[in-house]
Amino acid sequence: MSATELPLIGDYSTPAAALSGARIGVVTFPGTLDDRDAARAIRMAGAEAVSLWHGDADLSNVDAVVIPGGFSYGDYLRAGAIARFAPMMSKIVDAANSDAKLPVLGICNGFQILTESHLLPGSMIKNDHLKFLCRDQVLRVENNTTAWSNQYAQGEEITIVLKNQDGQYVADEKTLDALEAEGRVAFSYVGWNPNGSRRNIAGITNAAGNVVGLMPHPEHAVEAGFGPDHTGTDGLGFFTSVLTHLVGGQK
Amino acid sequence: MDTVANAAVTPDTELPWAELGLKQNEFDEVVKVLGRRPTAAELAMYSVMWSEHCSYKSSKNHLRQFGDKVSEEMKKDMLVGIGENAGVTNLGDGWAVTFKIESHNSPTMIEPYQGAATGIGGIVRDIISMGARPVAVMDPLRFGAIDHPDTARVIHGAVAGIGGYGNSLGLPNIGGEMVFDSVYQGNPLVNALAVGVMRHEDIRLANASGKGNKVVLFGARTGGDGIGGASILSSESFDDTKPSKRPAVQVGDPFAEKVLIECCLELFKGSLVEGIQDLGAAGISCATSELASNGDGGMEVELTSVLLRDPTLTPGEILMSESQERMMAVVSPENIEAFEATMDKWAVEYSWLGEVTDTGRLIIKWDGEVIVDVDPRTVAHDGPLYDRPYARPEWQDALQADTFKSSEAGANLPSTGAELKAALVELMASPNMCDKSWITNQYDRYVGGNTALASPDDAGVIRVDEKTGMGVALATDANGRYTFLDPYHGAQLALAEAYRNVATSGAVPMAVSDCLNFGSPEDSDVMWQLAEAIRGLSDACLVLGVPVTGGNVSLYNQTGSTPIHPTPVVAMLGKFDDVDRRTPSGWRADADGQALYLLGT
Amino acid sequence: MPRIVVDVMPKPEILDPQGKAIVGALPRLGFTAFSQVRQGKRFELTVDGEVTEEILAQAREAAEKLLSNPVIEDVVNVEVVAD
Amino acid sequence: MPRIVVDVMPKPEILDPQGKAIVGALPRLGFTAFSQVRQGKRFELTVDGEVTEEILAQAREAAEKLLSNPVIEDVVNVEVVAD
Ligand SMILES: Nc1ncnc2c1ncn2[C@@H]1O[C@H](COP(=O)(O)OP(=O)(O)O)[C@@H](O)[C@H]1O
Repeated sequence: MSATELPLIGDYSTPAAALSGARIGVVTFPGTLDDRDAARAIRMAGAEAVSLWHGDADLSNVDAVVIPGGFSYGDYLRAGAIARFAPMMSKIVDAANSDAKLPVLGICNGFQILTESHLLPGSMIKNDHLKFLCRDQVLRVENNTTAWSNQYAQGEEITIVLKNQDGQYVADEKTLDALEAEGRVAFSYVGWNPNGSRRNIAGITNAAGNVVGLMPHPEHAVEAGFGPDHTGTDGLGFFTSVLTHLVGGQK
Repeated sequence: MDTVANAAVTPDTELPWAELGLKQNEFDEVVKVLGRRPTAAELAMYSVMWSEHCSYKSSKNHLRQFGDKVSEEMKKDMLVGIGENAGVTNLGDGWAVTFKIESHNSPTMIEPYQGAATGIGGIVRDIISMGARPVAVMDPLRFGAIDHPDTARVIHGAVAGIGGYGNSLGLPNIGGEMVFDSVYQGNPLVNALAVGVMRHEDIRLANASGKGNKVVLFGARTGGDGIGGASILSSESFDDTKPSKRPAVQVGDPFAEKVLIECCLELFKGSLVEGIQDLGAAGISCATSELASNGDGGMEVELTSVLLRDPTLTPGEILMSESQERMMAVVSPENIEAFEATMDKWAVEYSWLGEVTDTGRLIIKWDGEVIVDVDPRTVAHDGPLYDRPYARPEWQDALQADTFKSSEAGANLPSTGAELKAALVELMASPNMCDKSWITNQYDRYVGGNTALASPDDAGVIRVDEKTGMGVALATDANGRYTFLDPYHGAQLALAEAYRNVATSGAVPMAVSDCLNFGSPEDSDVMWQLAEAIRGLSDACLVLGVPVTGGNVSLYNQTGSTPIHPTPVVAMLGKFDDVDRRTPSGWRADADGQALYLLGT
Repeated sequence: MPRIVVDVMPKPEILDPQGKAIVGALPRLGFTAFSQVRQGKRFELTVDGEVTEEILAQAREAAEKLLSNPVIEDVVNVEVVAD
Repeated sequence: MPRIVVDVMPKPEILDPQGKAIVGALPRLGFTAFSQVRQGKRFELTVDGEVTEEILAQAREAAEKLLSNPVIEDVVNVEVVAD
């Protein structure tokens, strides 16, 4: 045991064995910020959080992966542009596309990394108002059949946290039409579009439903007292969904 | 190269000490201390370290009261007091907390975005250098009139810079202030607070001890940033006619700082550093002289080993550079390998500069030749000290007599329902009472998952221990107008307000950090305001039983000869056994049917 | 030292929020001659030594792979400038 | 329609975190020819009609006043390009 109990980044030693036995990886890049939060959400859902370092090329036998928010490499070039080339990302891309269809959730910067990696279509540009915006955001669940949304009701409205500067989702019209036609818009903004995203898109899924990306942060809405309006826990469903999916109970 | 040997044989060389901000008596003192004229590099070091900003030469005599007026009760939880990078307070269960508030006023006026951003960066490095993990930031701000065109330039840049840097570090912003007043038109105040937590065994101090231990500089490369900034910033005035005196701005790289945070925590966890110091104003001059001065021996470094961003820098410039995102550490030989492995893991650049000696001297070489040979204490701690004259201003009585009650509006107070309503609406619409969410919405308050209260609540609350729910509350307050009217009581009111804000959130107030923003200490009116404010603050701390554990003094905040209102910003830290017990400032949607009480006088 | 300049612009069909903000601000400052503004990026890559065909090819590839995102941006220019 | 291109770069002595991040990433992708990278901005201002000397002067002034921050950036180029 080292001298201190202050956990380092990526140090989420689960106190007791996880209820589900599921192991969910959380990727840390230089500049990642929300990895501890993602790990906490995973633990609260009853799984074990496993730290995955961007520079490693070993998925450590995880059952699913969360790519959390932050500013990987400062996001100075384009959000997610440099992170995409990390050895860990190649592994994740391969596993997500393989027959095993590893469930992957990209949150905020994670979503941006997934689009830069071409696991999901489109891209993010600066918010239409050009400012960083942090707010409690209402979303509608547009597709409750993905690995990460099956615990929500179709059309359910949930409130989670939104916080970003480059959150405006863009894609060409053909892609947008296809996303809508195929039910691949997973989450949309309700009430007010906080960044000018095309067609109010907050999050999308790949055709197989195992890869989901969204700009808002479900991991910041899992614990009463520390989420939206001091009570919100609407984000927990993302993490219980993937557990349900893993034990074969997906809808 | 102006070596020490050269200086000894060329006593009559003209030196630009005045341009570097030194006074004749101060330069004479340097010559006396050294027994010869300083080299160019030594002159650079003394001039930045003896500046008001680094030496506290005008305020030190008064600041002593914070250390003198302390009861046993106030010392009980103080693990590290004033004098270190930041004070440390015991939270129990092996946890400790460190917090500090600092100003970045002038840099923000010059370049709002970068000035404010690097203000956050600097205060966060102070917290890291204590061995702590930073967990939150706050930003008390003051700008000129809301409808003045220059206010728009400064405010939007400053808010974006604070957000841009703090958000990128993953530190929730849990509170601050925003005040508009034309007295701050030419001199906005951007104060930044950071708070960090650590286990007791992780507390690190800035000292270089143990002969043979290695000195290493790591983080960003050294460039021409802010050269001369430290001394120029706190000397009399900016003089546009001498561009060489104008400080170069510093550009921040929050990504580099985020990496530095994680990298330092890994060093602390592995007990890989003996001492550590952040590099802020005065850069390597400050880090080497303070580490050596606080240690028990001396230090010898080779300056050509410093990794440069700009290869044309002179030794003096390297010593004065204020490049951001750098740290200096002392590492014992057996930890070198592990230290390097940590640097490589995080892709942080580093270079070994030299080692700790037992000579009691700070020796800096350039390509083997000695260019600095000084007693580090004379640079870092035994600088000039001034007992500046001060006196209650002649105009103070007239100012106090000029009350609202004696004015025409005061004689015709609103009395009808309609008049009262109009007055209320007018009051609510005044810029200083308006909703601040357009600012706070640009700050991430959720990151980390431990924010129990933030804007718009009176205090920010952060959970420290996820197992027990133990946590801290913080509030910052100041009132420049009250302090202008009566510096002694105005400073106390700021303290009382911060104390109340922390207490009403449900926390037990424990410790104070303060940022004293004042005009020129060479003006006896201003010096009186400063002396009175410190006296008031220290008296009130004794009464309330909360110690001042750190802070910052920012002087020369004035436009021409017109100073700002004296603005002592007080930050209060309180403790929760369980943040679940926090009380928000407003009632929640589910509070229907609860009673409202008005307490107090 | 020679440098290779790479210019990247947002695709014409992608709305450019920064350009839009600038085009809104220009007339307020009295600059009325411009009907549209787009903001892109300019990269300067320094080469130690001579810029060979192979190095230029590296720059072109880096421009396509890293410096731009083809979904939203076009590489509009890659050229050598001497100092 | 003719456009005026304005190129703005961070001042050489000022830290460029963007460029620093890129120069760190390039070798990992096999691009080893570049010793330094700086990232600046490229603006394209569209002019309806002919670019007169007066309009070009407007562009130069806008470049100094709005498009660049003279404290940390230099306008390195203002030129007309035809389509
Ligand atoms: N610059 C700022 N940065 C962060 N939070 C701020 C800032 N200005 C105001 N706030 C927050 O907004 C809320 C309202 O501020 P204020 O109106 O000053 O409160 P009060 O009047 O109750 O002291 C508080 O939670 C305060 O911490």
